[in-house]
Amino acid sequence: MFALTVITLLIVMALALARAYLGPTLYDRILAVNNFGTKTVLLIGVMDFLAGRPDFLDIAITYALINFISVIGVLRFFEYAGRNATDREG
Amino acid sequence: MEILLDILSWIFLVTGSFFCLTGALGLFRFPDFFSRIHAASLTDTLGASLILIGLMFQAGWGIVLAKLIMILFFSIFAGMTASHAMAKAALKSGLQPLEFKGKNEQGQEGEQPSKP
Amino acid sequence: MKDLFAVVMLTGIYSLLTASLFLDLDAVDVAFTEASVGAGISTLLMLATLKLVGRFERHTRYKPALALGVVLVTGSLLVYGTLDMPHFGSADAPVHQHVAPRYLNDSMAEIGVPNVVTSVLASYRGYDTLGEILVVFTAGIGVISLLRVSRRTKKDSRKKVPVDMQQQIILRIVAKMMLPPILIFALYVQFHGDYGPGGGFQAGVIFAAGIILYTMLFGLSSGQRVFKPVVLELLSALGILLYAGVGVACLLLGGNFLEYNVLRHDPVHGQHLGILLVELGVGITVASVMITIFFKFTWRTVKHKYKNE
Amino acid sequence: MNILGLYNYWIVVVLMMIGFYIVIAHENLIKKLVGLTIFQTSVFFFYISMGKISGATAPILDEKWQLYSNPLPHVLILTAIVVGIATTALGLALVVRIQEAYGSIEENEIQVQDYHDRMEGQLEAYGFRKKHVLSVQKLEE
Repeated sequence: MFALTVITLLIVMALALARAYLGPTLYDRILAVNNFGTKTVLLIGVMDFLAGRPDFLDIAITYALINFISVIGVLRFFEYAGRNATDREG
Repeated sequence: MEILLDILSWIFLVTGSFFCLTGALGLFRFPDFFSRIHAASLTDTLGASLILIGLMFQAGWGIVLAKLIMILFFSIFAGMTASHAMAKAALKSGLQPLEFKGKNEQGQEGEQPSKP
Repeated sequence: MKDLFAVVMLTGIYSLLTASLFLDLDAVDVAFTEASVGAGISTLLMLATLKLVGRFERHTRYKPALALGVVLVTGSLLVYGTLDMPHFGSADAPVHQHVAPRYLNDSMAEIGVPNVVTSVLASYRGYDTLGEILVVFTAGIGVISLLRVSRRTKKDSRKKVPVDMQQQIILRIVAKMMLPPILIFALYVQFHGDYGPGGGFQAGVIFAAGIILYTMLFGLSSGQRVFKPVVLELLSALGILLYAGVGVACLLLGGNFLEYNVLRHDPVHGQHLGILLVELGVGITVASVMITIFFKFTWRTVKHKYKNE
Repeated sequence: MNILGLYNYWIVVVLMMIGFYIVIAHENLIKKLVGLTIFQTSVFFFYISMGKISGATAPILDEKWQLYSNPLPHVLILTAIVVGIATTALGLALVVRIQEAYGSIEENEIQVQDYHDRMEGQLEAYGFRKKHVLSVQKLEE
């Protein structure tokens, strides 16, 4: 049961990773990173149950609390990057 | 009782995984940022909460259940807010949804852009 | 990849993966540290740097052949070196024969703390941790002296709320609601570190992440009103002073340096008190150093923006 | 002897070599720092995977469990991560200062500038005036 969920989550994370790599805009990448972060919260939670010691959920709480800090960071440092929000190449 | 809890857990975990998977497929396959954020955020909120509820059935009464509820609460709040902020910032910075882009460029309505 | 922003984002994902892998390898405390550092601080510092130095790499003229050769030769030598190593996960590897059994078997009687990592960190290897915390402190001093702020431009370029954040009302309100739980959670991690995963290092970083969140949303000046730079510098020294002070107190009470047994009549109680104080010192220093570093970087970006305008 | 049981070390070596390659092959200083971070994490993995015992659990004592992984590498790496981020911050601060001083964070451009500065210094020491030095620079280019 937990193993199935873990495998699905890993596939999901792989897809998000591909999106973060492909881009093409700044916001696609940050969306992918945020998505990856929420999946990590779930993965850590399920993995705790899989290992049989579910009292280590503190790590998942940490991510749930401060995961979106990187989104805010991007908005703070890169907003109004203007028309050239799309990558020129790569 | 145990079996009932296990069955409920199964149902929630599997549906949650399914929603997460569809969200990720949308994130990967959809053509532009706004459709991607739609797929990712909508299905993710549902998927994440279903998976966490499925875990709650296994947790039993105690600190673990409380922690799971906290995670559920915070992740829903943070996820929704983050996607809202991202979409708003993207719109502000001049990124336009595909359909509107088509209209602006060609000056007529109803013209659907082709796939990129 | 020419876009350094993408590089930074992928590094963030790498850090998330690293934390999950540490958890899988039973290293709960390490995963916790990586989680708080990776989610809270490292990506932000890199983003701030990118803001200052520009987002795109200028050219990609590599000399890959020589580098690849060196890397391949070194890598194959290292792989050859691993052939004699014990297998992954084997219980009879030499690593597990010497001190680890003592830690695992006797620490409950000697220290009385369920989390063995905490008892080793703060008590058995107290010297080591003191050294590490000094390194953190020194790095903080280095950043302060490298990114020194000139007093003259300070007044006019401070603003209440950053322009980009004035638009994001929902984000600001929700983040404001998240702030107290983050800080309380940091305190929980700090003082619960004896019983579950956690401790001074993690708590310091999480606390710093909370303050950083506040600073990013409400502007540098509001952040600096909460924690004045002078206070931060004093606090970061105070943490180390607390740590070393506990050691000196042990000396004065007739024990060795950092031998907490003498702090109370009962050795186990003494250990408890010593670990609590030492972890508190670690937490204070780490939190204030991280906040200071972030303030310095943000201040540079603000100044940079004004110079450009 | 089954050598497939050593796969954790090989992963570590591959990661380490990726980091090493980034550090020596790229000119951009930020990329070099990222490479350094990857190198660092590979060392973390090396320690943590040595401490793992299969079938064991995390070293937080509990009546229900008998076998625990080795806590010592965890302690070393835990502190190393925080120290690592502090030193990375120091490196980033250096990058910011280099950008301000040289106007570039590409290593080859910085070296060219350093070379010219040194040449100018030597020529001035021999009594050449600034004008000549500038023309020397143009000739080189």
